[in-house]
Amino acid sequence: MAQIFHRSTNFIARFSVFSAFFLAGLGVIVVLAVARSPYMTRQNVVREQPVQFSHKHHVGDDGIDCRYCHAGVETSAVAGVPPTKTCMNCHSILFNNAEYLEPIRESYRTDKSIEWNKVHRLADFVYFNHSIHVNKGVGCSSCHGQINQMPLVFQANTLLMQWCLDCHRNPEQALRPKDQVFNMDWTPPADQAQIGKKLAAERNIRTTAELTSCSTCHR
Amino acid sequence: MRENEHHEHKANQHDHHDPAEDLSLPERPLDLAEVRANLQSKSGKQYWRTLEELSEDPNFTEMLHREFPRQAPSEWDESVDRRDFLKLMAASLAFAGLSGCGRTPEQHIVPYVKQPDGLVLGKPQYYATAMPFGADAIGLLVESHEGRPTKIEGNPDHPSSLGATNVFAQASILNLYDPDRAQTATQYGEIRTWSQFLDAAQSLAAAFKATQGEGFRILTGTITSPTLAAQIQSLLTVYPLAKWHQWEPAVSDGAREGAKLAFGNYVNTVYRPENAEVILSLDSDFLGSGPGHIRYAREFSHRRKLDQFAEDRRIGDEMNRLYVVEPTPSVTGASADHRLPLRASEIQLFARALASKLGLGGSPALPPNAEKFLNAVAKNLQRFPRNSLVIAGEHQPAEVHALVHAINAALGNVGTTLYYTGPVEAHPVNHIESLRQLCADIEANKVDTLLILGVNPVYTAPHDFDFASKIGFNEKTKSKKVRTTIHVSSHFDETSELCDWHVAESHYLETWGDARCFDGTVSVVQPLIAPLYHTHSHREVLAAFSDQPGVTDYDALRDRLKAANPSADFEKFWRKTLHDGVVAGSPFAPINVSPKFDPASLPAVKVGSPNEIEFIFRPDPCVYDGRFANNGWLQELPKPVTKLTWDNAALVSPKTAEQLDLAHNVAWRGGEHGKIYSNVVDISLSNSKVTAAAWILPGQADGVVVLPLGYGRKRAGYTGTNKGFNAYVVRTSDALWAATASSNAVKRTGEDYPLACTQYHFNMEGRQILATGTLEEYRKNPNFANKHAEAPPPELSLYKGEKEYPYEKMQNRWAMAIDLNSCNGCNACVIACQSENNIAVVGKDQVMRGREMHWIRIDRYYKAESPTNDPSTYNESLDNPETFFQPVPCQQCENAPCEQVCPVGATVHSAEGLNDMTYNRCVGTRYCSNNCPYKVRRFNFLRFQDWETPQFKLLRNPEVTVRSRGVMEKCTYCVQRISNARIEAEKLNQPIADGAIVTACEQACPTQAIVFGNANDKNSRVAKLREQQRNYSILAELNARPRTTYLAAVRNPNPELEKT
Amino acid sequence: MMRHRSHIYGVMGEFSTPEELIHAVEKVREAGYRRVNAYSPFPVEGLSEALGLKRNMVPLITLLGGLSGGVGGFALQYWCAAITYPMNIAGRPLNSWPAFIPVTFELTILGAALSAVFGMLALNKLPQPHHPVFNVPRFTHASSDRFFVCIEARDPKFHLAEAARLLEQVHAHHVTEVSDD
Amino acid sequence: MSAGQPPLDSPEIRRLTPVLGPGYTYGSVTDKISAIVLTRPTSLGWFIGFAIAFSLTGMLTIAIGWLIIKGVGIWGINIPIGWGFAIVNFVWWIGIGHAGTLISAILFLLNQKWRTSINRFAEAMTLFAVACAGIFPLIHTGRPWMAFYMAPYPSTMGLWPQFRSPLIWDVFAVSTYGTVSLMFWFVGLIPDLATLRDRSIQKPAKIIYGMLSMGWRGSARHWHRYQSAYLLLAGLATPLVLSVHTVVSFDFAIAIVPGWHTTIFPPYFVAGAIYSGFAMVLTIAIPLRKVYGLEDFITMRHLDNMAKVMLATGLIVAYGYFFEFFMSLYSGDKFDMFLVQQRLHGPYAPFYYALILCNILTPQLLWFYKMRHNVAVLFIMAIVVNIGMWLERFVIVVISLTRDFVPSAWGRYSPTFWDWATFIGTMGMFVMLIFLFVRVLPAISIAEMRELVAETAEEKE
Repeated sequence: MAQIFHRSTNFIARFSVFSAFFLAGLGVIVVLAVARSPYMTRQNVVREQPVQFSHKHHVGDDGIDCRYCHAGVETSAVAGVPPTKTCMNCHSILFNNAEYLEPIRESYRTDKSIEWNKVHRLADFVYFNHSIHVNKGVGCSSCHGQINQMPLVFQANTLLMQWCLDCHRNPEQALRPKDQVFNMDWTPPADQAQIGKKLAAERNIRTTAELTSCSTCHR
Repeated sequence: MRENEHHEHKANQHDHHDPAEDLSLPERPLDLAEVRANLQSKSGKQYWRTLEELSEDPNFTEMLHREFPRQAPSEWDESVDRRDFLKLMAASLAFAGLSGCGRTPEQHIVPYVKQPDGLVLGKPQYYATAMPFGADAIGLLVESHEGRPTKIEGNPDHPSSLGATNVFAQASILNLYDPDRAQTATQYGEIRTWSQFLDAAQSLAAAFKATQGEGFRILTGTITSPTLAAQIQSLLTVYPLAKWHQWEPAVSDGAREGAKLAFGNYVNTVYRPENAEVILSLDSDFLGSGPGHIRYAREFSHRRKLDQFAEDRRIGDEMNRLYVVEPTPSVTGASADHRLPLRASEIQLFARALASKLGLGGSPALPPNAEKFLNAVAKNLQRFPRNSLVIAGEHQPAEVHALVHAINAALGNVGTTLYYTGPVEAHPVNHIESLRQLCADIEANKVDTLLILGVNPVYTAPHDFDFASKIGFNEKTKSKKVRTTIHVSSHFDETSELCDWHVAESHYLETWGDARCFDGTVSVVQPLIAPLYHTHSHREVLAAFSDQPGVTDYDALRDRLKAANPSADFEKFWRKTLHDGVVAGSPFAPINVSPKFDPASLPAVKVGSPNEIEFIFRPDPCVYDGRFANNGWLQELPKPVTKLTWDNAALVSPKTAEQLDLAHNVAWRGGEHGKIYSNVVDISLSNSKVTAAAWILPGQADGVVVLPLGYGRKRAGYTGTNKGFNAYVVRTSDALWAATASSNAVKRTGEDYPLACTQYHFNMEGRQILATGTLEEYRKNPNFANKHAEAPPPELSLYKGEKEYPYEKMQNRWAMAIDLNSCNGCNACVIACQSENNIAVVGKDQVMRGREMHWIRIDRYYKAESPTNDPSTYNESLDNPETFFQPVPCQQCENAPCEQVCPVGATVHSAEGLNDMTYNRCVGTRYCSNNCPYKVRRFNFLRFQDWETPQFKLLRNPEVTVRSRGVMEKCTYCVQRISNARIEAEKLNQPIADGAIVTACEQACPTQAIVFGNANDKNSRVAKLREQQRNYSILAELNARPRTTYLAAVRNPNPELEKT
Repeated sequence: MMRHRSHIYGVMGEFSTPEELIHAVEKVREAGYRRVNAYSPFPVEGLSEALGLKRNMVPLITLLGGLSGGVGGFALQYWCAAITYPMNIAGRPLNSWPAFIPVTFELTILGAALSAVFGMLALNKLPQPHHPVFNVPRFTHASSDRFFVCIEARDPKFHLAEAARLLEQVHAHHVTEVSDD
Repeated sequence: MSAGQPPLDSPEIRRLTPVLGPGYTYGSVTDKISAIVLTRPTSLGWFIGFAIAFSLTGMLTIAIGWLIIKGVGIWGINIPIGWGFAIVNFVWWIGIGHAGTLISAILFLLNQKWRTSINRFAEAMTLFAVACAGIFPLIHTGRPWMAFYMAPYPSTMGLWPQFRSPLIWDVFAVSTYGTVSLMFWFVGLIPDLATLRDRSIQKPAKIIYGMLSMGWRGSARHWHRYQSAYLLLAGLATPLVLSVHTVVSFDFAIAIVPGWHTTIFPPYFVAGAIYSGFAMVLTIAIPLRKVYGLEDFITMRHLDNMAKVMLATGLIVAYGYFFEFFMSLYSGDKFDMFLVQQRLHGPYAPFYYALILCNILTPQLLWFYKMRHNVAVLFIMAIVVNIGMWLERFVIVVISLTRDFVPSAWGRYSPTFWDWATFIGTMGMFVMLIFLFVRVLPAISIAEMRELVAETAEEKE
């Protein structure tokens, strides 16, 4: 009989068998990678805002305390985006006719809220509480990064559950002295391991088992 | 899965000035601004239906026929129209592929412009207010999130609440957000602005000035609000010839007239059940309904707790004893130690016989079979002079009430177990006579302008009055008997249809006001939110006819309080009053009255002959007189005793059913849990007819047919219209509460009607589920509840009793104890849970498929030895079976069978021993539910939640995930409350105090039957209860080791009646 | 000669029964040829012995596959349940080994089966759609009703004419030269 | 055994009922079988049958689509009956699958010659049944698009499957079973694909079969490894097939539901599986041999043997029923006792009696030689057993759930239109695949038939 296949098909056939498996594996890896990529998590993606509010300027240069605007952060689940009133407290005097602040003034005049674009977003079924983290000595920058250097705020971490768990499994790494909580430039000292343990003990940080129970964050 | 809205969304409900703002939520189906524009432009006569329709919003037509109607989604349909089908099919293929991955869309933060003082974003606030209800007002604390009231709780400082609530109070929050509420004033169905109404009212007022208000009539329900009453009185003084009529369809005149008969004037009776050793209820449901019932239930339960809380023991630790004589089973009858079913008309005989036994004279004639009971009761009452109590039923005639006054006086109970005060009603009158007079005057063309406040007489008035014809437009004569009719109500209902004007009524959470409760205490009604729509209060409407229409409710209330309480610092007084919710020192002082009448003087009572059938009318335990008909929560709430939902039915006793040849058919589909087919009967009564489904109810008096009021609404709204049958149709003014007719008044039509019943099987098949015993048994062996079933020893485990989870060492070990001796099945916990946990309403069809979503259900068991367990096959044990209730939430088993079988670990144990349910991890295999011995898990078989209707977005509790289609859900001990309490405690580095966490069901429970707490804290209430020997767990032999345990029910029967 | 030989894969003889085939193979091997192969439409008993084939590697590969599958399977479960995210499931111990048996077993089977099949294919150098023997016109019968012996040119002792003669001696029908083009 | 019957196996039997018709050569078997695929014109009947099966498959896709749109609520399931048709059908199909593996693996190990002519389509049947079965566990979940949570993959949530759940065991068992069956089937096909390659005329066919056969050339060295691989596969498939239905039975045995929580389930599920599997093989074999005139290859001997296997497994199943019954009474567990009472007198009693009739009483006819050798009777019998085994799963899955621990929660179950549509749809899909299979692949293993020719030739001498 005549050959049905040319000699080259031997290689082609074997190669395609291997590449089939290879590509399948590659596909899986790609999916897993995309799920963790900034495309999905929006990590490090800068968001335009109706008013180009610069945390770098207000926090970094002017040194305004976080709590001046985010008043709820120590008492409530949500830190809270400030009402237009808060802006006007200063900007009725400062830059009170600057063009780029017009939306603020308009909002104040018309009593229509400004619609900010949300930067840090957790799924709706996650119940994160700012106050307990702050009260237990987890600093702002631990999650939000160095806000004081962000002209426009972006999400500094993935905010994936995996990322939350890293800290809930060993909180020591993130515990600071109470007076450092709002310090954006805080960096863990060399002996953070011991300090963290000590702080965790005196602040009755709960056990990993408790901190990683589903109902700690999901209701 | 998209679950609850973000707090940012909520953040845009700011200070509620413009109703449009309140609804300016994303993806709202209609634009109110547009609507309003439309409304103004509309002119010319056209029949007015709803705001949405006017908005000519294309979505609206779709919304009208959308498959998931709000409140009651009936997503089910086997017949699908083709276009829709193909569209969806196409969508689904894409869906099937894409879903799961993909980014969430952009979200926005919408902060306040000027944040209200004292408001902290994300922190709920609580305000004291009160819900006026008939001749009572229930004091409430209402939870508010960024200006949205979301949850109603009892006000501990309020005498009629003591921190508890009832189903109506709990569910009233849903009325506030009911999308079917009337949203603006209308005239002849056309939109009118408030100012247009004011003009009309003022021109009328001007006319009245001339005629002294002749022909001006006001029709209201029972009014206890001093401010509102003052407003009416001022009108009546301005217009001396105007008249005020009252009509409360579900409240009998018996009590009022009885008092008059006994004391010569209207007197209000307040009971103190906690001081009573023996209580006899003559057809009174004092634990389940009527003024003060929440408090009465609490006081009654104090005497049933046995050795629960030492400090709660009042007079000794003797358990009290309750006798109930009633025609149809009520929650009070179910809690009785001895219960005697008698026809309603025979109750009076019993009362007279009792009176004569106590030496008050009168005829000792007695219904057969009651002799023994009477003797025992009489003896028992006499054994406790001053510490016994006899209570006459709301729906009993004046004679019975008078007799009972006399009996209590004779027993010397006045002052200890009850006392008298002046009337709570602002203006007590005989309602039926008042309404009768109004109708007569209309017939006599004496009525020129009729102002109807709140009530719905076209639906509720006795049919012999034919109220519709009184106010309606007569096609033949082309005329109207009343020139101007004005109706004020929350919904555009049967009466509104026939009235010229309709003014949308504000919800009590939207208005300032006040109200007296059962003991006279004045509570302040404080608004939680500005009116969502263009609605107004009764007082504002009345004020429109006065010479200062502008006065706000707020000012009116403050002025009246100032006048009534001249105190140095009024602002201080005012703030305290708002904080407490009650006006200090306002309760009525007891008054001294003594009955001056001779029972013997009473005319002989005529009782229907035994072969006649007695029809009695009762307000429905869920929709009351019909005012809650459009409330999905209450419609889907299983009625305490029958466990029926979404329908009323003509209730008959098993024996009567046998005589009338009525039966149930446990349908192949649904069956015990869901759909029961029942015979349909035609009831011809007082030359009118109604067609009803019959329901066989064990424990009902033979020869009695109960016709529950409140159903068969023609115009209630999406949820309430055309549900059940309308009993008012056969109700006449001379037989408001009981009518007799020959047995052929009931005729089977031969048809069957499917009823949605959540529990049909009524016995326990000898399993250790609901442990009961008598006081004697309890004294002999306090541990009787556990004698049947113990948990097997851990060594039997394949895992050699490994103990990796030292719950005992944990700081918190959450547990719940439920005292079956206190629970009277009132259902308050069920609605509280539904409100707290965003539980969906699924609709009758789904209930019939056994898919209701209540996280806590109340099982009702009979002690009956029926071989078939089917009430529709007669067996004498069903004549008067002992009835028990058992609330069943998730048992939070330590060896939870559900957890082991979940393939994805969506339900696992928390370190503190909660059986966590993580909705967003659930893939919906339903294996956990199959493996749950207690069947407390609920599954979203379809998309039960209503995501579209904007009002419901305001309603939801932001602390709880809103579950979407395809996931399992269940009770979590209100884990959101646990978390919040824990967070607050941890901020202070303190342990969580006992009582700092109160679950929704525990909070609502009038009898404190449910206690939640930390079992590791030896001093916590729950720990003490778990130490009690009555404490047992359901089906302990399964070794699931539930955290929810029960205290066995102990009854205190009278030995005399026990023997034989 | 060398150049010429390079174009030849071998010489092939056809037989009609298994018996003839085995006989032929034995003879050819007696004649000292080592690079001999036989082709048959179904596995012929005794052929392997006649060709002097050694025990093959498939069973060993399968064993290894099975072991890795099993060990890996249990390791996975233990790691998930007890190490990476230990959770209290129904009060069962973290290492609920009895519950881990079924999956361990299934993965053992899976590992073994996969390695058996792919091991066999790999050792047989399949897929290999092109092969010199297909150049022989009558070789189509090799998959239905004829049996072939092929003396390969790679055999040091190989000489086209002699090989062909030898095959004719053992009563092969149609002795053909197998070209390697 | 009833009297007057020949002993189970003997030259006598072989003469009376050979496994292969007389007078076949290597060539003729090859011709006859490959002709079905290559030369024989596709009959109108095939097209009609395929069309029907295909449209039923269409109905299945619609039913599934609608399910994804609306949710599992379109089925009859509820609380307490959380599992309905979906799981019943899953167990039923998986059970049917078992005969294929059993015939090819166990009978191969036991060197039963009569397996040769039926193993190929029995294996195919296995694959298709598993395919049908595999649909259900996926679509019965509330959120099928989230079903990947059951796979052990590194998620961004740091969560993993919960390996104590029998459902996870299912995932692994069924996928393993599917994979191994597929390989087993394909490896067996390779030589036949080579045959088709060499015998087909049209170029496309040559190329396709050529690719599939991967250049198989019947080399002795290849056969050498091929045989040991095949033997090993058989050795592996045997415990696998037993384990799979054991695991399926764990879905119930591990749970605490009365009527599920029984130690006897694994053996009697396996027996039941084989029982229904052989019934299905018969249901396919009888029409197949008739239509394609394969009476000489699938002889009465085969039918007779399969009937005997059915009888045997049927008896094991009967024993299982009896013991389930006995143990619940003997154990004195009040819940189990109640359930037994309910099976006999409860609202679903008719199903239980029907099941007894189908699975225990009717098959007793198979004791009789005449019955076993009456093709029509066998065919009907097979259908009856298929129905009976479906009923068994219905009784176990559904009826147990209607009567569990707390009486207040008791309920009932009734399937909806969509339940039936899905169930019948899978049958359509199954038949469709069978049709395709017989059309494009040899329904009987040619290579092994040649071996059989060779062996029968030896026996002749």
